[in-house]
Amino acid sequence: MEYILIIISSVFVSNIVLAQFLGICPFIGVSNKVETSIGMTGAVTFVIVLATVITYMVYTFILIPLGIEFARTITFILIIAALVQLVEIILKKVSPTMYQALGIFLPLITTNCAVLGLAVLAVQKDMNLVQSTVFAFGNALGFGLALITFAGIREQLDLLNIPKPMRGAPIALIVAGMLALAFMGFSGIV
Amino acid sequence: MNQWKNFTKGFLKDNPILVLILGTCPTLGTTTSGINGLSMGLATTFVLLGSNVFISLLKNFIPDKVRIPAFIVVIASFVTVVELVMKAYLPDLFNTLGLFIPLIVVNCIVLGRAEAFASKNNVFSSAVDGLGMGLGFAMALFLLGTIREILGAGSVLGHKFISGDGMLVFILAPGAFIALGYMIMLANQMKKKYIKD
Amino acid sequence: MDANSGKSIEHKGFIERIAEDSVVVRIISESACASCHAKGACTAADMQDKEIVVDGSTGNFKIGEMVNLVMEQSQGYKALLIGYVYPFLILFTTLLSANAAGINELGSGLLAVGMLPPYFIAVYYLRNKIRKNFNFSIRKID
Amino acid sequence: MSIFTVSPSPHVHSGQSVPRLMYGVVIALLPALAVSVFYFGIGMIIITAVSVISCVLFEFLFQKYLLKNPSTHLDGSAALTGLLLAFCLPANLPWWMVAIGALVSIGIAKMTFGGLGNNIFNPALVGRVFLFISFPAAMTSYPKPGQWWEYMDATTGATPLGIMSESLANNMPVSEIMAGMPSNLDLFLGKMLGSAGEVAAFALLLGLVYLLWKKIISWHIPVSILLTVIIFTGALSLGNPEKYPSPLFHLLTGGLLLGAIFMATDYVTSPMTVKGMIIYGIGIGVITILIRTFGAYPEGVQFAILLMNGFTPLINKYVKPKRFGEVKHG
Amino acid sequence: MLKTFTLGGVHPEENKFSSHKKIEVLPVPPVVTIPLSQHIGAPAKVLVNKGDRVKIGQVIAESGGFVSANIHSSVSGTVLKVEAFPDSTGYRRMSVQIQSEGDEWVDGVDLSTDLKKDFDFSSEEIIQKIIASGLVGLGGATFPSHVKLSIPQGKKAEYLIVNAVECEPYLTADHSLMLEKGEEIMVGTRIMMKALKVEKAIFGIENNKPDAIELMSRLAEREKGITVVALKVKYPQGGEKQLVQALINREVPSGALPIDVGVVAFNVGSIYAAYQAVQKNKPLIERVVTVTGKSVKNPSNFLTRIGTPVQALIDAVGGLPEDTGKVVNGGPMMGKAISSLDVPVVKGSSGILVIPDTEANRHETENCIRCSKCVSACPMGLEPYLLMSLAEREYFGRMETEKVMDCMECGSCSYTCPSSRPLLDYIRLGKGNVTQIIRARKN
Amino acid sequence: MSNVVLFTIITLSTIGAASAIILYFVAQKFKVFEDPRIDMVEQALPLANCGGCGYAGCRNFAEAVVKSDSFDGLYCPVGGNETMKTLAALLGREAVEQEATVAVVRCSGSPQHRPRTNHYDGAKSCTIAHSLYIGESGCPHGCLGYGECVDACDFDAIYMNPETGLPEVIDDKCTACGACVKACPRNIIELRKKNPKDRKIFVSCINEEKGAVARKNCAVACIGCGKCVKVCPYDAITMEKNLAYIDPVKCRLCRKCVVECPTNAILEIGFPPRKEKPIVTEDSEGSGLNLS
Amino acid sequence: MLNPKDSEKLNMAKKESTFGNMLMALLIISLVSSTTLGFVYEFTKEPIRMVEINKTNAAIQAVVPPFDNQPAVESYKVASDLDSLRFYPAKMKGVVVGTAVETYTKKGFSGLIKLMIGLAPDGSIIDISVLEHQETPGLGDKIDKAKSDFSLQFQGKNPAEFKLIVKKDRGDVDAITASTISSRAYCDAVKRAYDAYMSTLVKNQ
Ligand SMILES: Cc1cc2nc3c(=O)[nH]c(=O)nc-3n(C[C@H](O)[C@H](O)[C@H](O)COP(=O)(O)O)c2cc1C
Ligand SMILES: Cc1cc2nc3c(=O)[nH]c(=O)nc-3n(C[C@H](O)[C@H](O)[C@H](O)COP(=O)(O)O)c2cc1C
Ligand SMILES: Cc1cc2nc3c(=O)[nH]c(=O)nc-3n(C[C@H](O)[C@H](O)[C@H](O)COP(=O)(O)O)c2cc1C
Ligand SMILES: Cc1cc2nc3c(=O)[nH]c(=O)nc-3n(C[C@H](O)[C@H](O)[C@H](O)CO)c2cc1C
Ligand code: SF4
Ligand code: SF4
Ligand code: SF4
Ligand code: SF4
Ligand code: FES
Repeated sequence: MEYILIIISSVFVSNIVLAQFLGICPFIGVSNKVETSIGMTGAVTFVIVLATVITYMVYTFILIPLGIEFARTITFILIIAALVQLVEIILKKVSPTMYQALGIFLPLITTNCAVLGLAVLAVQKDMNLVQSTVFAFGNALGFGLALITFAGIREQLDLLNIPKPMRGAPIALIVAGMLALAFMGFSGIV
Repeated sequence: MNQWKNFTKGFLKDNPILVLILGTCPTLGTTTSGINGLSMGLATTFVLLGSNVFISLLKNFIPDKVRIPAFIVVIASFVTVVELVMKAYLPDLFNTLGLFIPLIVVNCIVLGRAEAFASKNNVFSSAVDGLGMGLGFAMALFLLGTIREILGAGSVLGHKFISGDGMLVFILAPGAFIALGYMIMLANQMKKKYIKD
Repeated sequence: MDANSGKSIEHKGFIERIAEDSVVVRIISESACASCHAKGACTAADMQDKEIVVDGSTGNFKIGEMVNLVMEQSQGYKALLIGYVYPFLILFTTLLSANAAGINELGSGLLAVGMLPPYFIAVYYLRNKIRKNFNFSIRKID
Repeated sequence: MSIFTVSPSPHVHSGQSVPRLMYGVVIALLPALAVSVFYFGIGMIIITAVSVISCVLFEFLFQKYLLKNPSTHLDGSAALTGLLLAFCLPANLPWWMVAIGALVSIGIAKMTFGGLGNNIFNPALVGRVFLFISFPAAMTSYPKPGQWWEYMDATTGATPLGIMSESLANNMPVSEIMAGMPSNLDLFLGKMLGSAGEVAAFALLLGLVYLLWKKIISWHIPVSILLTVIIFTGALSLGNPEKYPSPLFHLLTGGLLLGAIFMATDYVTSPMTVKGMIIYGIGIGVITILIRTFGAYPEGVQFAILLMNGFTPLINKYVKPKRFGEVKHG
Repeated sequence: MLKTFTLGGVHPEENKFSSHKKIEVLPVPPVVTIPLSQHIGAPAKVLVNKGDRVKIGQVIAESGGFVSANIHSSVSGTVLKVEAFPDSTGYRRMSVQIQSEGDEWVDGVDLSTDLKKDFDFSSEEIIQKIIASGLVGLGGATFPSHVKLSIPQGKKAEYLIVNAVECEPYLTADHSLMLEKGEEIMVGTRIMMKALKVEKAIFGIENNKPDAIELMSRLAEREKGITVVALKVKYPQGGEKQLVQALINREVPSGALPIDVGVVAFNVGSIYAAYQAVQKNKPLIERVVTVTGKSVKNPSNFLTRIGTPVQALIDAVGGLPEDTGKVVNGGPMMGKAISSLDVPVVKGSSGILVIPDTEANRHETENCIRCSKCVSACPMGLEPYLLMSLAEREYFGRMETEKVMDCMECGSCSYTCPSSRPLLDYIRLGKGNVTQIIRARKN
Repeated sequence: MSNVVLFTIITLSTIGAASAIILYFVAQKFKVFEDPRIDMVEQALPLANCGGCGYAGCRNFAEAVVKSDSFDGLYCPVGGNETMKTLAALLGREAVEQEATVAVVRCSGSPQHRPRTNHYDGAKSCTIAHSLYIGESGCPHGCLGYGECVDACDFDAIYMNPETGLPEVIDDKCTACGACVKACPRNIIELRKKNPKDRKIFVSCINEEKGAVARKNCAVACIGCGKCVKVCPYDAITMEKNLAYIDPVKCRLCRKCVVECPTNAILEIGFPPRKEKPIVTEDSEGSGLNLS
Repeated sequence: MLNPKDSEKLNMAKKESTFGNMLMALLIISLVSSTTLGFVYEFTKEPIRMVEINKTNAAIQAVVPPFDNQPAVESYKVASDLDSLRFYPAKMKGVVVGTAVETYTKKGFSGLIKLMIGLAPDGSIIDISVLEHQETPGLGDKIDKAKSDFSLQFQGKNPAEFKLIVKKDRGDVDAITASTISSRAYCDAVKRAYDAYMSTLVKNQ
């Protein structure tokens, strides 16, 4: 139950994009096609969860014992940068065709502040490993929900007559604002 | 390149937030008031300036293939310095900006300037570039923060000019998105009007 | 491929090399900033070249020509499953069950991460089978 | 001989038009308006007038000076937005807040997207939620009905839903709370606290009948919302009647009927296919009850509709009409 | 409950002003202009030259391909010109212009009006006779009838469906034909059943023609395997796929033909013409045309020679009304507006509709308000609003996945749209482009 | 030195080295190498993303330029020769000069010249009108006047003249991207060589119908009489399918043909006014139209 | 626009990407930066610790009478209904003059609210300050002393007679207008501290 609450809370109540302001660049810039957004969600989920597990362990079992928590930022970013690349390289190695299919399917690879932000948040919130992992997973889902919904809206906007000055980022932000308004309705559910 | 142009390009022409739309997360997350926005902007400026200078110094020493991890280390170090110093001497501010200080590391604009500019230009140009871009960033943050503060709290730089509250929504997430949306629209219009190149 | 049989995804790329019975197409995976003029301002990982080998393609293509790579959407999802979703599920369930089994944090964390190499090794040995699931074709851009 | 007009077929038209549809909805709203004026008197008149006039005015100004489109301010859609906005505000809201709401509705939610037909979110609701979040105090103190000549100085109180959620939070049993509530008849006739136009269930249902009769809307959205609410709350209340109020209470209170009949059905922001409309309706019903039952706000219709507005493009993308001659799988 | 199709449909005003008018024979005009392309498919190849003398029923152009049909002279006289003349679109197309002199028929045509019930032809002989007669579908699509009769290998027809729905408002040509030539139509039906080797034939008639339903049911009682079904009045009940679904509850799959569900459909007019062709050796040189309109003095049905200028028909109903705004060749939902009364009647012209200027112009187009009325109206289950915006943005590839090619151009969507959007105009544009895409892919 | 500093150094260096190794292999495998010249070329382009070069956008064009060995078939019409020279300098190649061109609308069938035969009330789109109807006059080739070319132009270089109902090109703004040429369903617009002072002489008609028909439909149609062909001293004019065509390269702007044309179908633009009136009203048949 | 000269810059000598080179470069950079960081950390460590101690001390000072001991050092944990609360005894000359209790509630409008409550030895409330909250600015944040007088009503009240429940729920606390939820949560936290405190008294007796 506790885990379900963590997930509901991170998907709806304090959505990573719409309430916590993380991962907005890909949200604004990439979510043009629903299919791609679904793909992004899958990839981001794996990367975020993996990164959270590893950074959590490094933090708890290396940095804390050594008393160098302050090196958190620099350690995490290095781990994450290397990890993201490592996943790519492994995927390429294990099945080149699959890797190629992914390349066509996902026009972008994941590096954004959401990954680091979540890793930092997870250790900041004093959660244990499982909680952190569930928290990361919930937030990845929340990211996906926002991204996919938004991609749907974008696809529709593309067929509408949005005034020229508003096209692109401005309308994306305004829509995000209205989604955020709607998401406020979930306050207090958990 | 003309250094003045180099310095001012970040103000409007290549403004990181309003034109390039990068680093949106800290922009939205820290602009609940003008002061907060400005502080975040200045912290970022410091990192930008420092990393730009450093990287341009080191550019010939770093082999191409590891330039990204090397840049990350440099940037992350500056960020940590900011983090520690703020914690020690500006604890309240550090609390409000919170998570977004470590996130300067991933602010695309910092790494981006390292990649696109500092790794190719001399130290002075890079410093000017970092300062200009950073100030452009800070300016936009300050502007957005002020707008949100005026509309949301009815105050300017903490001084209330109406009794009671403003439109709370502008302090909260939805208002942040909406305000930034219109700001970007206006900046684009202005850019079209005033800057031709 | 019958374009009516399902939705397909297209991705633009350049013909890189032409071998006897296959064509190598180079595509660029890019993020939002990569298509804007501030593209330089993105982390390097945000933009990558990828080479796609299209088997059995002949046709009169020339090197450097821009073409559309076509793939069925369902294949994209399949790749997603194998590449990201399954490993995630393995990681996640191992962690949860290890924790439920009372293994301490360090142990369950290491175990969960440690489940991934075997998975990827398995995928590696199945790669020829997996390969059959994916096929791409090239379409000229008119 | 004069020259003929030529055009591709068809050469006849149903005669249906946007203004006819919009004013049709306005007509359907008149009974509810009358009841609201009866209960809230001058307050209702002021907010309605301010809202309608400013919506039409803003539409005109935006189109004339910013969009430079052909003007559509008289086609009824802006007036309707204004009317609906007024309907979901407390009748004692200061007039300038109403005007801000109208500005948000028309300026941000509608014109920013290019005007009629292009918006993703329901303009009146965006306006309302914007005000609700911006001015929570003013937006949660409702005048008691029957004060004809009091406007901003009217005595205020909490809505039945507000009382319910407050008291439930205090672990009071439903039966005890219901004792202090208006009778079901009063709820049906609208003698309760609430947003100006949402109170009179019977008048809103009258509007529904009119809309269905004139074929302005189809039954799918309102019916699926209301059925979902009935089933969901029915199940909860059967499970624990002392913790969850009855479906009838949920139906007659708050903005559910107003939302289900007039706001969820807004063409622009609702799905295009019958299946889609049903999914949308179910979604609104479920989210409404989730928020009412578990959330911090006593009422959830406004958020539910806005959220489902956001999902509408996805619904439209994946829920296609049954195509003629579609090969049946399976 | 009356049978009907399930998806969509609209209810335009019926305005069948000429429904109880007898079919009058329109006098042969002094000059006819016979286009060489009166059917879908390749234009026919002209066989006569300027100055040649021709008889009525003489082949003046022969079928130019598989999906094409012969064209016969509808008058006897001299060929004035073989030249391009404007058709309903205004574009000039190759036509043969003949000056009418006398009344000379080709040999072998039985000119009597007696009912000739019995026939003893094999399926192949019937098809040959139909090919010779140049019969194309008179229901509007002008698809060469013999192609439909030649069932492809591996397929089998079970039903002949006679399309007597006449769902287009205003038009009454089929209605009056049934009332007057019921017996002949029954014979024609049997001929077509024989040609198709089917045992069952169903007449579908909309319920606004009770007298025709009554008459045809009575006649059908005498025949084996022929039934008459009354249908609900709803446009486009007469659309082939809709009719098949309404009558036998089978859906012709997307992209398939009725024969794929064991059905071949013919318009009653085509059935009558088949009777003429087989029993009387009379080629398709005339057809019934309804001339009607709100301000037309005397709306009527005329038996008209192919090639007659529209002007002659207008004169026959008392001249062009003062307030004419638009003249349509065909019905109001699917007909083509013409810009000149010199345009000739062709095999596919089922009516001439005169629309007063108050109704001639479309309303101002407004933004799509996404009311989904077009989606509910579309009998093919398409999303016209979406197709139009895709066409506007030239997303033709997506139009294909959204099944634009299923659109049968019935016009229900444009009819119903409260914003008066030119949905069908754009859908046609999309169909044209998608056709090209598909063709390019095949090559 | 305190422990903390020591730990910091050890930990960070280990992690730094580890990521260095990973990233090194990644670099090996992926060869993340974007030819930097692509960026430079892109920066040198006008970045109008108009597609006039035949590529999907400026960046794609830049890639193509860098990839291929020569400039064959690669030309940015917007930037023109100047840009191509810059690119040549950047890449150390020879630039191929291309003749500057400009869009020219080849129809003068304003309502005064073309009797109106109907009123079109369908979708206001040239493509749709063209595919379903001949247009509002008897001419099947002439401009339909719904401005699809205007909408296609990214540079606001073409506008509908409300008086004539025909599109007009503003030469200074036109970049010869060809978008309007592609947009026009009737192929009325042509990219023709740009002459000094924007002078041009061309047959402003693409009607291929026989003279009599053409004339009936439009008073300023080319009727294929052939007079201009005869009078041209440079053999610049050819006659095909009843239509004269002036080769922009051969034409030396002598203006002889202009006077000769009985229907004024040949236009001269950008010349100083002549002494004698250029318009020779030979509109004999009395089509009832007044030539202005 | 770039000029051709820029192309030369790109070809400028760069370190080659051999494995050794790369490792070296990175190692050196890591080394330099970690050393720097280490020293910066050393340098700021003390101020940061002071900031944190000061924060706690300030919070304690704000809610209890003057003291001369080190409450932060002498603090102890006391079990409460959910978890345990930290108690900071304030002593003057060895006599307990008050106890600062760090308490919390999760019933806030936006979740967690952390308070520091000063309790007199008899259990009456000396003063309360807010340590941490995320309530809505302009509404729930009025629980903060700096924002409104809400918290003043608790001063000097003894929960034994002052019902720590908002008036709406038939208690004695005036809720913040339109922020009953925050007000209730606040009461909840105060009550938790009080109950825990009282339980220690009972135990000690
Ligand atoms: C290529 C082609 C082949 C056809 N073959 C047959 C056929 O074999 N049998 C048949 O009954 N109809 C055939 N048709 C005719 C169609 O089923 C249909 O009757 C015709 O398109 C007109 O129908 P409509 O007026 O409903 O559009 C064919 C049509 C086309 C385009
Ligand atoms: C929308 C629509 C409506 C139609 N309505 C009729 C009709 O009322 N009567 C009719 O005979 N054919 C109608 N047709 C034509 C039929 O679909 C089909 O082409 C015809 O029945 C085939 O017979 P034919 O080849 O003898 O014309 C309609 C077609 C369409 C697309
Ligand atoms: C955007 C928004 C934020 C709110 N924040 C708070 C809050 O922080 N604390 C609170 O108690 N109520 C808050 N509320 C108000 C509650 O929803 C609700 O109106 C109130 O708790 C109950 O009303 P009452 O206090 O007048 O009884 C907020 C409302 C809105 C719309
Ligand atoms: C049945 C129906 C319901 C409507 N409901 C709303 C509504 O809830 N809010 C609103 O702003 N406009 C409503 N409108 C008006 C109109 O659709 C609205 O202004 C558009 O959303 C603006 O683009 C409604 C119109 C109709 C026909
Ligand atoms: S014209 Fe086409 S899209 Fe429109 S209703 Fe008819 S079948 Fe559907
Ligand atoms: S009927 Fe018209 S307004 Fe309604 S959805 Fe269709 S196109 Fe849009
Ligand atoms: S007028 Fe035509 S060729 Fe010239 S810029 Fe515009 S679209 Fe391009
Ligand atoms: S030139 Fe062509 S595209 Fe332009 S208005 Fe005329 S017909 Fe349309
Ligand atoms: S700043 Fe770019 S994703 Fe957050």
